[in-house]
Amino acid sequence: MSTAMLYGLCSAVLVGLGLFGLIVHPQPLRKILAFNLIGGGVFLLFGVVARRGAGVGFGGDPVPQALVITGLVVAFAATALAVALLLRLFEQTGQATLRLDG
Amino acid sequence: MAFDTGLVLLVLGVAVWTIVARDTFAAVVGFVAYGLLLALVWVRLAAPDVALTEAAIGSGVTGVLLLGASTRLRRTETSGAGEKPGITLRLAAGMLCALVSAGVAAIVLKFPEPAPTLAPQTAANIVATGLGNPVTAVLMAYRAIDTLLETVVLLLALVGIWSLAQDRVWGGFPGPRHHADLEGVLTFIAQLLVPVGILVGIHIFWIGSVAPGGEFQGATILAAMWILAMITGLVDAPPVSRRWLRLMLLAGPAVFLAIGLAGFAMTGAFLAYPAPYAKLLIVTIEVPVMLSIAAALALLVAGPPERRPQR
Amino acid sequence: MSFALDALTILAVSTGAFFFLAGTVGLLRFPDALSRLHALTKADNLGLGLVVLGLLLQAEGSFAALKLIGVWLLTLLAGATVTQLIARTARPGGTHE
Amino acid sequence: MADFLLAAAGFVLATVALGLVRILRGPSEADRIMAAQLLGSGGIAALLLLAAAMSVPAAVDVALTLALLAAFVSVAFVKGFARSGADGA
Repeated sequence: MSTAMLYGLCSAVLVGLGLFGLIVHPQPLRKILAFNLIGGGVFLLFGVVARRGAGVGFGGDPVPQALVITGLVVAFAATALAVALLLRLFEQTGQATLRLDG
Repeated sequence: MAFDTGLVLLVLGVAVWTIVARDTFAAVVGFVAYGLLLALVWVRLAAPDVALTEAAIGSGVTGVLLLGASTRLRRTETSGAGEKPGITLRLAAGMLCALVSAGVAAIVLKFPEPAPTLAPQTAANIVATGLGNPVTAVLMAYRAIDTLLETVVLLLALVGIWSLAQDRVWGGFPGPRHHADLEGVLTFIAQLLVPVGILVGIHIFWIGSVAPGGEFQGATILAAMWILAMITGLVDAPPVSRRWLRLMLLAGPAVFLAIGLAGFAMTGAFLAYPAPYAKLLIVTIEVPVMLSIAAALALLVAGPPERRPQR
Repeated sequence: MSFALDALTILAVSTGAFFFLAGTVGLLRFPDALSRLHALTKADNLGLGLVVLGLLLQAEGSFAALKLIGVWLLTLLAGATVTQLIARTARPGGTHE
Repeated sequence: MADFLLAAAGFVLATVALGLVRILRGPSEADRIMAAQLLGSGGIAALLLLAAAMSVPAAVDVALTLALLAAFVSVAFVKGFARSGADGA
């Protein structure tokens, strides 16, 4: 098994783990954390695709690498918006929960 | 290979910790460690540009954002206990997620041979951009439209956050006012760190045209230094209605768009650079884009306005 | 000459790695937070310092060397910040300023 | 030489990973932060060693960024700590 493949399998586990956290954690902040964990796994998959595309003197295919850089920044923007919404919810209701009856 | 196996196990261990930790604060500590280890992984995958971005955004700035949220929400920590899903649901979720993981793993194992790649095309066209770093060339030329849209996405997220402000503080100062540390140690550290960090940020930006680095990485470091100055009370966050701030946020996308439109006149296509001026135009775009991204990132962390504007 | 430099690098890096080991053992075995902090700062300052020293001997050019030293100094600064935190929380009387 | 440096990177990473047990055991949050701090400096040392072992000079820039951001995150830790402590008092 190649090194790239090893990291590919790692990304598969990370996606599953993050998804699990996203489903079972009741607290929204933990869901945001888990979502970022999934993001890390997906980006890693891109990194593996890039690594496998190494050639002509490049260590990896620069196109997926560039996409990951864009993705990381957008993921951060989404996280910041989610956190702001959560803090506003807390400010408004005194709770940080997604329960409808709360 | 032994090194990589160990690194993978470590990444997975920290990821498990982030999910199972009882305390949110501890989970955030785990997440920061996760980002740090992923930066190592990116170096192993021969992607130092991504490693820089991961170290700066994925670990550092996201970590500080989540850390701030977890301290603010600390009192709600125990209230969620009753909502924990039952064992059946957790088991079902575990099985579903194992299935998803197995699916992704199957895709990884069935990747086509030889691997599809755009590296030769990038190598063939990089000369025309005048850049030495293929990733920057892709970001600024081949996929420039992505980069342009991304700067807009950051602004949209910022508008979204600002719109969460209450009416009475509309246009005011974001976040709480931090006061300089009485004992002076943190203030001293920040005073040392901020100028060094600004130098490092500019360095990372500047080498981005020939070596790993670039405007995103540089901008994140600059943003981190601004946030540092804010949370240690060295400077206050500006009221979001300030004109210079709005101009700074808009400058990057505006210049990018203007040069993109000028591409129609010069070469007949959007975001096409005439070859002799390609590098000059790219640098002209990159400088304001970096400043805009840095401002946007810092303000995304600072959050919605919470204090009334003075005037 | 290059052989002697390589030998010195191996010596410094090995000693640095040993300090990381010592720091970890201290972090796990020492009974209270303050002595754990003591173990940690040794690993941080000396472990990384020796690794940097070893790599300095292999550095190509003065700018690369400068960056290596910069990394070490920044880590020292981070360590100082954490030390400040522990001093606040572990000190009798708690977190009051 | 490259093999030795890679092995050293692996060794440092493995030892600081052991220290992560402290994150699991705690008991105080200060202990958890100390373990994270150790992982930080160990990770930075591993990056520097990787940079030399794999001949990727850019990895030194990654280490520089990490060191800078680690200092930044620790200041935020301390500030957040002081605030939550003040809330509780």
